[in-house]
Amino acid sequence: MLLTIQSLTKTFPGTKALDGVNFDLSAGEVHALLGENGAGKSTLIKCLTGAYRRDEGEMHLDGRLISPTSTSEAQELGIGTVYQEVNLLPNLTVAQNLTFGREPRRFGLINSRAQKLAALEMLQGYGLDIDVGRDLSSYSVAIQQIIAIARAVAVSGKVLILDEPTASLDAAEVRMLFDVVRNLRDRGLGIVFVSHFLDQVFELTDRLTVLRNGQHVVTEQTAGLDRLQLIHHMLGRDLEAVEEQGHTGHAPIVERPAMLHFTGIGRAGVIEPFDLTVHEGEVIGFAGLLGSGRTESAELLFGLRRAQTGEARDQSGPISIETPQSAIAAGFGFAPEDRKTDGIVAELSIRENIILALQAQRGWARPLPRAEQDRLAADYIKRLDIRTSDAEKAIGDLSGGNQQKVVLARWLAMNPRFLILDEPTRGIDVGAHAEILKLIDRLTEDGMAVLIISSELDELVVAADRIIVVRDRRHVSELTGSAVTSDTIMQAIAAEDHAPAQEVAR
Amino acid sequence: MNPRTFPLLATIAIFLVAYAICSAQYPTIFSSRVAGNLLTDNAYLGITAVGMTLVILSGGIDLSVGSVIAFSGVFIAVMLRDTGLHPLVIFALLLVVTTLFGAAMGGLIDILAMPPFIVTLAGMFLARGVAYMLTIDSVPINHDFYSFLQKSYYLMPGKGRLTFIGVLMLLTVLAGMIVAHRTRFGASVFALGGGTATARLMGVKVRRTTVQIYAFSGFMSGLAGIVFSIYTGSGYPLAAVGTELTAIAAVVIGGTLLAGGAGYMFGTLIGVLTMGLIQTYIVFDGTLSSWWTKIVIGVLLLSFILLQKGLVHLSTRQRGARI
Amino acid sequence: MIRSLRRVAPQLMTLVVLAALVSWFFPSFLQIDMSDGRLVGPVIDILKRGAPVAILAVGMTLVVATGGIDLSVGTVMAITGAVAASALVSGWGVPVALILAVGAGMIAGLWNGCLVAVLGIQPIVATLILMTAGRGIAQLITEGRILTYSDTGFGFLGSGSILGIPVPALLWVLTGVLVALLMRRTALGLLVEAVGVNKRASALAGVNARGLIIVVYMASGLCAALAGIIATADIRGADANNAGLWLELDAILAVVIGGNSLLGGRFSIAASVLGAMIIQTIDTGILLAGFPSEYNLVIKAVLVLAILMIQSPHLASEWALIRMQIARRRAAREQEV
Amino acid sequence: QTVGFSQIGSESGWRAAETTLTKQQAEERGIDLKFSDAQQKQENQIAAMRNFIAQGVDAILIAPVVATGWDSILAEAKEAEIPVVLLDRKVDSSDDMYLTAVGSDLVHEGEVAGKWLVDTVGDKDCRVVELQGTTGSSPAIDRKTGFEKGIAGHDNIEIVRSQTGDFTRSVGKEVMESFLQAENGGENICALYAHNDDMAVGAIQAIKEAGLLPGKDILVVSIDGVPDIFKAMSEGEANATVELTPNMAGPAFDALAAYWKDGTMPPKFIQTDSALYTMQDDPAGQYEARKDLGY
Ligand SMILES: Nc1ncnc2c1ncn2[C@@H]1O[C@H](COP(=O)(O)OP(=O)(O)OP(=O)(O)O)[C@@H](O)[C@H]1O
Ligand SMILES: Nc1ncnc2c1ncn2[C@@H]1O[C@H](COP(=O)(O)OP(=O)(O)OP(=O)(O)O)[C@@H](O)[C@H]1O
Ligand SMILES: [Mg+2]
Ligand SMILES: [Mg+2]
Repeated sequence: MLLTIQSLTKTFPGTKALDGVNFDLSAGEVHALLGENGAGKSTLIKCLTGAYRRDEGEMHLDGRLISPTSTSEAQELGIGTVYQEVNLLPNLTVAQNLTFGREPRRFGLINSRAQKLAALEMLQGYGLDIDVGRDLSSYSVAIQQIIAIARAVAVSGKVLILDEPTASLDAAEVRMLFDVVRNLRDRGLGIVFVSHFLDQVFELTDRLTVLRNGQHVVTEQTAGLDRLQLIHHMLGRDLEAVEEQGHTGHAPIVERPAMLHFTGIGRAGVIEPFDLTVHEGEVIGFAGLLGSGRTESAELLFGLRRAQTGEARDQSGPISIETPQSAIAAGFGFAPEDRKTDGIVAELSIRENIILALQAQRGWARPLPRAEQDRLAADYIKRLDIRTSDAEKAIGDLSGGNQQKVVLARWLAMNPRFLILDEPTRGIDVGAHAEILKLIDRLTEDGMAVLIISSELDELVVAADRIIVVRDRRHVSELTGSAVTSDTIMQAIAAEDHAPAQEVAR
Repeated sequence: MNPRTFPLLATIAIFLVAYAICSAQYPTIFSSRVAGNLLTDNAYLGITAVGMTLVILSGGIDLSVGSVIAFSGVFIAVMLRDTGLHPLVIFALLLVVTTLFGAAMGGLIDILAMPPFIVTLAGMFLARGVAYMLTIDSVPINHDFYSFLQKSYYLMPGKGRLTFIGVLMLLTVLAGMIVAHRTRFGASVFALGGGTATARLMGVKVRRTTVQIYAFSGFMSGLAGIVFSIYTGSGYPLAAVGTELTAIAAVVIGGTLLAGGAGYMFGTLIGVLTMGLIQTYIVFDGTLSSWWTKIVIGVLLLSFILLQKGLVHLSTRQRGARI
Repeated sequence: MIRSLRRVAPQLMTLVVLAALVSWFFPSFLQIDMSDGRLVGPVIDILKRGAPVAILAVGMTLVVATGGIDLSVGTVMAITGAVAASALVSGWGVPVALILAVGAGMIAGLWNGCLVAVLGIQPIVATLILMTAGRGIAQLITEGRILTYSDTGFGFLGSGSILGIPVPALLWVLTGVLVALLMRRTALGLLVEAVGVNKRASALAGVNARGLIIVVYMASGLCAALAGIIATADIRGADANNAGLWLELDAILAVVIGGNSLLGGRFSIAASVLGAMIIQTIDTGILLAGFPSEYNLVIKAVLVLAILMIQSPHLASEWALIRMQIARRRAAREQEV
Repeated sequence: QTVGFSQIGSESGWRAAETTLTKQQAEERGIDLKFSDAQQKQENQIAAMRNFIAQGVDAILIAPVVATGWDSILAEAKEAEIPVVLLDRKVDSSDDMYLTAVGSDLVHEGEVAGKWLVDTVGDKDCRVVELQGTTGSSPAIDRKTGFEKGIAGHDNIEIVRSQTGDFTRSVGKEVMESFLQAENGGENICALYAHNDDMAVGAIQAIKEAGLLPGKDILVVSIDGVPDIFKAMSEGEANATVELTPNMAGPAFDALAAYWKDGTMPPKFIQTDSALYTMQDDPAGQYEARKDLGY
């Protein structure tokens, strides 16, 4: 065995995140680490790399007892890690991030030319054509994710750990990543792979380990399990087939009254002016490649960036979407893509995070009564199955997927008429995934319109009534009704500019 | 061009324009004499600011520098008076003391997770308090070596003096540039400025780096103290009150982000020279009362920062920054 | 109630220990007498002397909670004091003087708030500007001299007493209670904390972060105005150059001793105000103990450091870690043997 | 003629008056005064002098913030043949480096105050509390020394408490309060000596608030002679002050004028009076005479 972990235990105040977990990894395998949100996957990884101090447990690498107390020690031992939240430094350039701690030096000083060359070399094979001399923060989460992977791959001499690396990647990038991973496996590395996409698990991994509530459930050959068995291991119960599928109702939009009209919304250098009509109770999907301008479109709609052109109106006349506040007043909601910086208010409790938008709308002088707050919190903790010891826990201490659920809950509590969800299911486990899709379904029945941005084509197909394809900062085409399938979307995304994707008839 | 350099370029541009305007009004300002004065008079500030820049780049702050300068002067003067040691030996001793002092503050900041503002505030009280305990008098320094240092300068054309301490300041800035931008330690400093938690996950040895950063600042304050004692030829426990704020202002004017993680050491030099230019301009003008002096310094500082913000904003505008 | 008591327990403990320490040097420290219908004694002095810093700390707590800092409060004290004194000297009467002073404080806060929230200048620098220039403004008003007025009604705010208790003490308690109630009985406290922890996320959730930040700086200006009024009333004159000098540092210190994070977020006004009392106890204690003045700074620095270190939650965990490591190492060595 | 004037700052009313008078004197003599405020910092004063030299002024007035550390800048001025006159405080450089110094003898001031107390209390025991100036500043050091010299040999007078009041009214008041606390509510204090009038004015209020009568229960003697202390004296709340005249510039300009005219070298130290004023010296009139001088 390359790496063995024995009876690892880690307790946080109020939570036993890991309870005597065993784990092993052999050289030349890809080992999936699975479990619901909050099962303890990220905690296991952080204990392994010394980011957390473990309470108990022994770890051996190559038969030698190891006990890294800092991530740099782990790196020196040959363990490269991509943590769940992109953990790179936004204020450094891409090249600095990639070579950090191992910068090429001449006469003891960093040689920045060699540094850039080294960075470019590290990025080879990921199909990324970017200026490595620019700050990391000028790139999207997805690109940062790839950069983080490239960096981890480069430092990992023996073990590579990927904690939900694919959460914000699109299909093409995922394929690229898999090629890289297989290549490394063939070179004899041991790879730990965490994901909530079961398809990817089955495609890529050799063995898998399932955790539940901080306890080890099972370790098996991936090939020896089927999807339903696996889900059973993860949830401790069965998930009904329909539930996992979600709904697939692409009701024709003609039946629905239009609710909002956006005309000519745009901003130079961000997105070309586009029109959008939103009907009551419909689910619109934005599809496109990374960096195509989906997030930017949504940000303009929500007033997070100011639109230079265009206007928004509903039945009663023009509405202002100049700032998030005015958009919210107009009944909009927006769950952002980057939950760490735009979503959660880390130190505040789950309860406070859930009521934040509601309270902001009521104004400071009319506090939501405490009983009402507790009721809302309890309600959403139950409905979204948020795993927490209680509603007063700081949201920053929740697992990634559970944080995402709280952010969703914040907007659901507002009961908006138009809800924009940017990558809403990022990092959410199968059970909750189904739950959220079901929830969207229920909300739209009550008349709420939802705009989903997702890199998961399957998810879009399942959820959306209408798909708008965005490419190169332009809204290029629209698919509706039965035309909404993974393949048609793919085609529309890939179509060349001068050969515009055909408008699929309704 | 990397947008990161915009604040630096804006700073340099504004400084040059300001210098031109001042020279137009008082032609003597455009002389090697005033240029030499700018370097000499701000030498101690420049050296302090180099240390301060590194601290600020890491997302911290060091309020103790002014007091450490005062302590250094008193330490040197008292040691020279009471022991027969050569100034160079005393310098070495002093630098060891101030470096250790900085390191201790860095250690407290990291180990007890206390905010730098408060730890260095206590350090500020402590250093000045110790200076008082050494002597409450101002102590003159009379040593041949000191006179030698004070008299060593290169006479530039136009009678301007390029003094030893002025050159030392420039060299320190150069060293600072290398440390901040060309070493792994510097990279770790920037990393800390980008976020401690992230830096830790990237493999930065946070504790060691923090200690080193404040030790560096302590060393620079000690060096600035030496320069200050050469400049004034004495040690005085009340010296350099408020220097920390001037240094911070210079660093910020130089385009370094106070929140940490972004900035250039060279900008700090420009920031220091800008502060000096403001002073010089006010002296040349010579009509401002005590209170108007304060107001004008504030207003010039503000306009400088606003101009810089405006320029940077103009050059990055089209991306439509998010709210 | 119990929760808020637990929050301020470290500060209360510190006060008790300090009181014991000072009593050791100055045995009659806790003695309180009644003379001329007013309470007198070192403790009463502390309550009264601590008023400016305590009131500043109230405003500073809010600013710090949003992740900012206000270095200008000491200067604003000088400005408002100068405004009040010159109004009195001009014979405009106490009410006008008070209104003008409070107005000046709010304008100063508005200025800071706009620099920070609208122009996006970093708080330390933004308030540093007013800190420098403001003292000039104050001196401009007084023309550099100490403006002495003779209105006894105004002086009451500084040295009067109600029911035997000094007015400044009543004022800071009142300010603290009112602001704390305002924060906790409305949603302001939550919104301020949200903005302090994550401004972007809060703005995205519809919180008017910009407005809130401006309001918070105005509150700090208002508190500074109150403190300035007390200081001016206390010495029956406005000393533009020295009023509030370096008090911003004491106020920040009070906030931190109160266990509030300078990075913003959760805050407790009660704890900050207790922090101010801790500082004043140190200052008064040093005076009472009668050390030579050149020791004042060192004593204060050492006490403050000690207090902060003991209050640090990391002290315990670091200590535990070190002990664990030693134990592990010993165990490993025994295994080898 | 152009004269550069490097003032320490505006930390007290006295200093503001000095600035006002200097400007007034310059104007009367048709001198173009370049004023620079150093905000209490020696480094600013040195920089200002350098810039005065670069500008080529005809003379420099400087009120040095501290006694030490002026050698090299004075040498620079000498090299540029610009006469330098020191105002109100002395420096430790050799006296051929500057033209002359105008000022009062700080030690002497303290001595005058001490002597007054000796004469006033006679043989009675007297416990004195002292409010020092800013720790480390030369007036604080010298006025303390002077006072101790003044009371030397009179064992009935004893300084029992001595703390810094930072030269300000508010700290003066605060420290006096704690003195009163510490000395049995003030019963044990016979006299207060303050290094400047501002602190004395603050302390007087503290004494009154403690229910004692300043000037009677506790004698008050201080230094400077600012208007407010004369007012207090006229109300019987202060007993004596030693004047430090803010008009240092007058004698300085006179000396400069003579020097410019025919190179007359003035004496190296032009000492101003340290006159003692007591309640008998028409304090009300003194107040009126001074209140508009910009104190
Ligand atoms: N810093 C912390 N403080 C307190 N509790 C924590 C902390 N970090 C994690 N936890 C708790 O530990 C448990 C395990 O969290 P972990 O992040 O390991 O889950 P995960 O399996 O990675 O979930 P996800 O799939 O959502 O990422 C959760 O209940 C979480 O609330
Ligand atoms: N492949 C790329 N090459 C260069 N820059 C890119 C690329 N992809 C994204 N960017 C930059 O990243 C920024 C953020 O784009 P962003 O990812 O938010 O768009 P998006 O369409 O919402 O994509 P997604 O939501 O899939 O992340 C863009 O403004 C663009 O400048
Ligand atoms: Mg996780
Ligand atoms: Mg996006």
